Amino acid sequence: MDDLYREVIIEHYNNPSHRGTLENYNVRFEDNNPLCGDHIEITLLTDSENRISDAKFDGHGCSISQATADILLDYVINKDVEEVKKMTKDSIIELIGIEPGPVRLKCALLSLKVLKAGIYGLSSADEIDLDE
Amino acid sequence: MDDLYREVIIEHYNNPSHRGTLENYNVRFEDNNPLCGDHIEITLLTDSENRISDAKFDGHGCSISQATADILLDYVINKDVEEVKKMTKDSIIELIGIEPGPVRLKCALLSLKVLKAGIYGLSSADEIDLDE
Amino acid sequence: MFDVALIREDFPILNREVHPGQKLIYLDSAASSQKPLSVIESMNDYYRNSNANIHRGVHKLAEEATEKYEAARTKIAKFINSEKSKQVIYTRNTTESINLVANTWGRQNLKADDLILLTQMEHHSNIVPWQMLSSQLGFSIEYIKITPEGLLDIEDYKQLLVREPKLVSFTYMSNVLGSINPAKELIQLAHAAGAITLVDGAQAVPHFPVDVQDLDADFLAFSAHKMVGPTGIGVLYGKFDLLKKMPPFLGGGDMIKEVKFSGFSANDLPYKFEAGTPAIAEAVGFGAAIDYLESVGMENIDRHENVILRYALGKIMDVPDVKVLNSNPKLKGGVIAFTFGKIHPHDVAQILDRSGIAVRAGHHCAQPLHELFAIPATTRASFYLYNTTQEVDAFVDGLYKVKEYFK
Amino acid sequence: MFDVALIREDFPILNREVHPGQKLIYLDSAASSQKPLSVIESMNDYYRNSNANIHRGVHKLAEEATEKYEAARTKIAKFINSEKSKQVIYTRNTTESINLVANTWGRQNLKADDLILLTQMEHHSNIVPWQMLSSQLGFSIEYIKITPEGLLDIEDYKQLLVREPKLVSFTYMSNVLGSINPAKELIQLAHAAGAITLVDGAQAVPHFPVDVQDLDADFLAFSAHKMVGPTGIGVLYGKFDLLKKMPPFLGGGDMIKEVKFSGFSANDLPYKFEAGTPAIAEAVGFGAAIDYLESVGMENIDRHENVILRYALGKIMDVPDVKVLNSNPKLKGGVIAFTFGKIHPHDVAQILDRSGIAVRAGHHCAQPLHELFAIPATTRASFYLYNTTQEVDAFVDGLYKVKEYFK
Ligand SMILES: Cc1ncc(COP(=O)(O)O)c(C=O)c1O
Ligand SMILES: Cc1ncc(COP(=O)(O)O)c(C=O)c1O
Repeated sequence: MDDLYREVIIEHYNNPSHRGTLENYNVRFEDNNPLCGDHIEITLLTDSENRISDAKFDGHGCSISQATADILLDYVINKDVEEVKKMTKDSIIELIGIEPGPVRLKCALLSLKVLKAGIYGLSSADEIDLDE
Repeated sequence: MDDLYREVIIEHYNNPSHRGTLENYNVRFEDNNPLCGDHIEITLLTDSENRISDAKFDGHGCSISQATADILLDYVINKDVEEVKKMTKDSIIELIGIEPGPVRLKCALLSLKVLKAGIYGLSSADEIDLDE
Repeated sequence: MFDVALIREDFPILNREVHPGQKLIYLDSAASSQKPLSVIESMNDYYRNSNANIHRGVHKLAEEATEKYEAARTKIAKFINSEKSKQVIYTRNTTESINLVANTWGRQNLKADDLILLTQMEHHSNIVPWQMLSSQLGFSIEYIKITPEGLLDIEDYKQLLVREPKLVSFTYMSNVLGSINPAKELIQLAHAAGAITLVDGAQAVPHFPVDVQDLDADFLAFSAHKMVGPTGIGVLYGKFDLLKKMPPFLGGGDMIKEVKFSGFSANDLPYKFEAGTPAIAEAVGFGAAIDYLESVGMENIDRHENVILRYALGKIMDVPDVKVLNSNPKLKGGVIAFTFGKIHPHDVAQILDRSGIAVRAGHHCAQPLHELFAIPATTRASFYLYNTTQEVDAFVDGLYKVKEYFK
Repeated sequence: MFDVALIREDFPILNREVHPGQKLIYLDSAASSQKPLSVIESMNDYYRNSNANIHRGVHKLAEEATEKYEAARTKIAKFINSEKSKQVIYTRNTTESINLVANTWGRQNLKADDLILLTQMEHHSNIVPWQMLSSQLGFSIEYIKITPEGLLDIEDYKQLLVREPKLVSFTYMSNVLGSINPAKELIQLAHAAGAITLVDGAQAVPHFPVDVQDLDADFLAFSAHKMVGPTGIGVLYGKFDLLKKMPPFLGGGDMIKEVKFSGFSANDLPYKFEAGTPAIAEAVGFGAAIDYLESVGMENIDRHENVILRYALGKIMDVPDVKVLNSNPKLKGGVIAFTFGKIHPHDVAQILDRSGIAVRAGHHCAQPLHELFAIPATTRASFYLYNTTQEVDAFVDGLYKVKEYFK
């Protein structure tokens, strides 16, 4: 991981734009990564055309898990829900602009797992496979 | 294993002095080495002073197992039974004059195991530990 | 292009003199193969430059080690054409792979009245785990017969399938007879009868192309050390849905998602089955072995071995008193097990060794098969990509020398 | 004479630059240690000169391989002062050693109403195997408490012993707290209460002298990779009479005396527990690791680590917001796990890595212990014979840099 670490990740970690919980939402999901204690909750409001009109995340954990959640919400707000369903591991790597390495990939993927599990209305985020 | 292989082992294997079964015996035991199919039976006659007055072996298997049996009986005939009880792995190596190597040691030790199991009146030769 | 002279240069041990003036002639690859320099060096390099524990470390070495460990898994998956690389579970060897299936799938699915099928030509590794489990759970084991020529008796198999066995576990290639079983057909028949299949690939995967999807195998087990890779590592391949439903095997670090004092939840595949610090350097070496085999080409290896086998069979059958178990080179890999009159195999092997020739003697962990043929032991010569017809000549000359000792 | 500069020369990886201009500072030996050249070369030499399968071969290579494999066992036995070398069973790692005991001794001796004791500071490897078995057999598990300082609560232990547990299984040294438990006393108390004992020696055997006869331990488990040896091999030591009575673990080649279609009989010790082709090269490497540790001297290693630990504790306790789990160097090995204010351990480790400093972040496979302290994860620096006070300085400097990122 190169110097982008500080710039992108630390910036979003220290000064997130979407931290909090929506008062009005129709999707809510939370999960944690037991390996390192990262925790993410996402609340989402979708409109009549199945677009994400607003979103917020809350939780705690390492900078990658929290910053990625912020970057992810930045990206999905105003996107079609169907588009979000198509996002994979590679979408996240592209979004954050760094290869988090094999070990921290789990941290980076937590927020997308939570988001997709919420959208699909699943009972467990384990059912989400982001490899494909 | 060096050239003694041919001289000592092959000689005893091809021309054993003690092959057969005693007609009169007071000790008899047999066992096999399932790993390679070696089989040894020993019959023994001891006298009133607890000396081995005669002994024979029968069986089949590799040259080391059969030749060692012949060499062993050569040695124990006219020996005190108590002396035989003290024999170990090292006694055999000394007797045959070669280090049979880790794999064929089992073949070399079979006849002593059978002999001692018979003398001790055991039900299984597995109880004989020749390391000590 | 397959050039055995060039291949031999890759294997440093082939230059070894095992006795003064006697260069190694290694005809014991079915027991364990030799290793090319690239495999040895890959582990060397790992220990000198990247060594660290995997998965849980975020430092550079831990990341490199994790990447190498997982890259090898991906290579192995591709090599056997596994659907996903997470279907490749690292074990110690074929034996552990089979025990894993017995203790997880078997314990979960086999009941007292059930039947499983093995064959009469199985290696102990594919007999004893089932005998152990059967003595606990009470299911029955039947052994599919072999013909006097040493081939699987398909008619007997079909008869046994009528009894609706739950599992058919068989070796793809016998390590004694050399017989190559028609795995695809056996699996089709098993599936049609409702049975799950386990393929013991210990002697197959190293020697010819094996494609799990084409075979439609439910499980496949093999060992790195028989396929130019290191000791200490093997593989269990399984169908995704089967592996997913199986309970874990060993418990400990890495195989868990979460542990509390009151209980644990198991990790995702493949980690669910990899408890504790795994054989990391060995995985790296296994990856290099796959690279090596692919660079040579499995079809080429198969073809070369068949040439050597036919040549050897031709010569050995002329030696008086030699009797080969399965002497038909058509459905057979590069293994020749034989008896030599009354001369005990240990003596054959030991005297051959004095000319530098390494063959194996004994029951080759297939005691029941030997019992079936009513012989306690055989001598076995086995071939691999680095063997030559000259080595076969030396071997057969050696047999004549053996004969002289025991007149 | 212990000279850390000379020792460092034996470990090639310590010269590695992990990032441009950043030499490796390896503070992650509790996860896996680095390897000296002699260990790496011993395996190299094995593969280049002696590689063959063991036990059943009568040719030169098979004999050499067998001798090396068994010579290493003898060395290991002497190292831990085992009565006989056949009481040293090769496994893959500490985890498999513990699973072996659970699945053999445990399955044979534990009943539904029984109780076993673990401690609150156990590694997952000494928790999950027992949880798995308990869910099958129904016995209960109690965890001996630890004090707020991170030491085992002997009073709680004595209370629990009144309930007559069948087994007490505990770590000699915690891989998180560093706490060294009074193993000899714990075993005496256990025996007086009629319990069998298993000592998880994963963090002990590599770091200070361990004598199984002096401890009177019934079982001891440890891994080569944490004691300058290779991955893929570990040991289970057991008392002879216990091992003899235990049923086999995995089934297959080498662990049998005889196999028939109708059943098998198990081999003698230690082979009864070593099914299939074992980790041969790894045993050779393990033997070289023992030679290396003995040439340095375990007392010297212990003393050096304690010097480094005290130095490090002195410095790190001055860093604002750092909180060390068990900061008392008296009953503690060379492990410092800590929290750093609100900064997540992953971030600490990742930023330290940029200066070449390798530490571990997470729950270190001791999740229940972390839960007890109400923290999801810690950063851990751990020391071994090759670490220096200069490395500690760089590490502490690194912590100040970390602080700057997260203001
Ligand atoms: C105390 C303790 N026990 C057990 C283990 C497990 O060791 P391994 O992963 O080598 O099986 C470790 C190492 O991670 C440990 O620190
Ligand atoms: C057919 C067959 N199955 C299983 C095995 C066992 O392999 P391993 O000893 O590597 O577990 C072997 C090799 O000895 C074999 O030839």
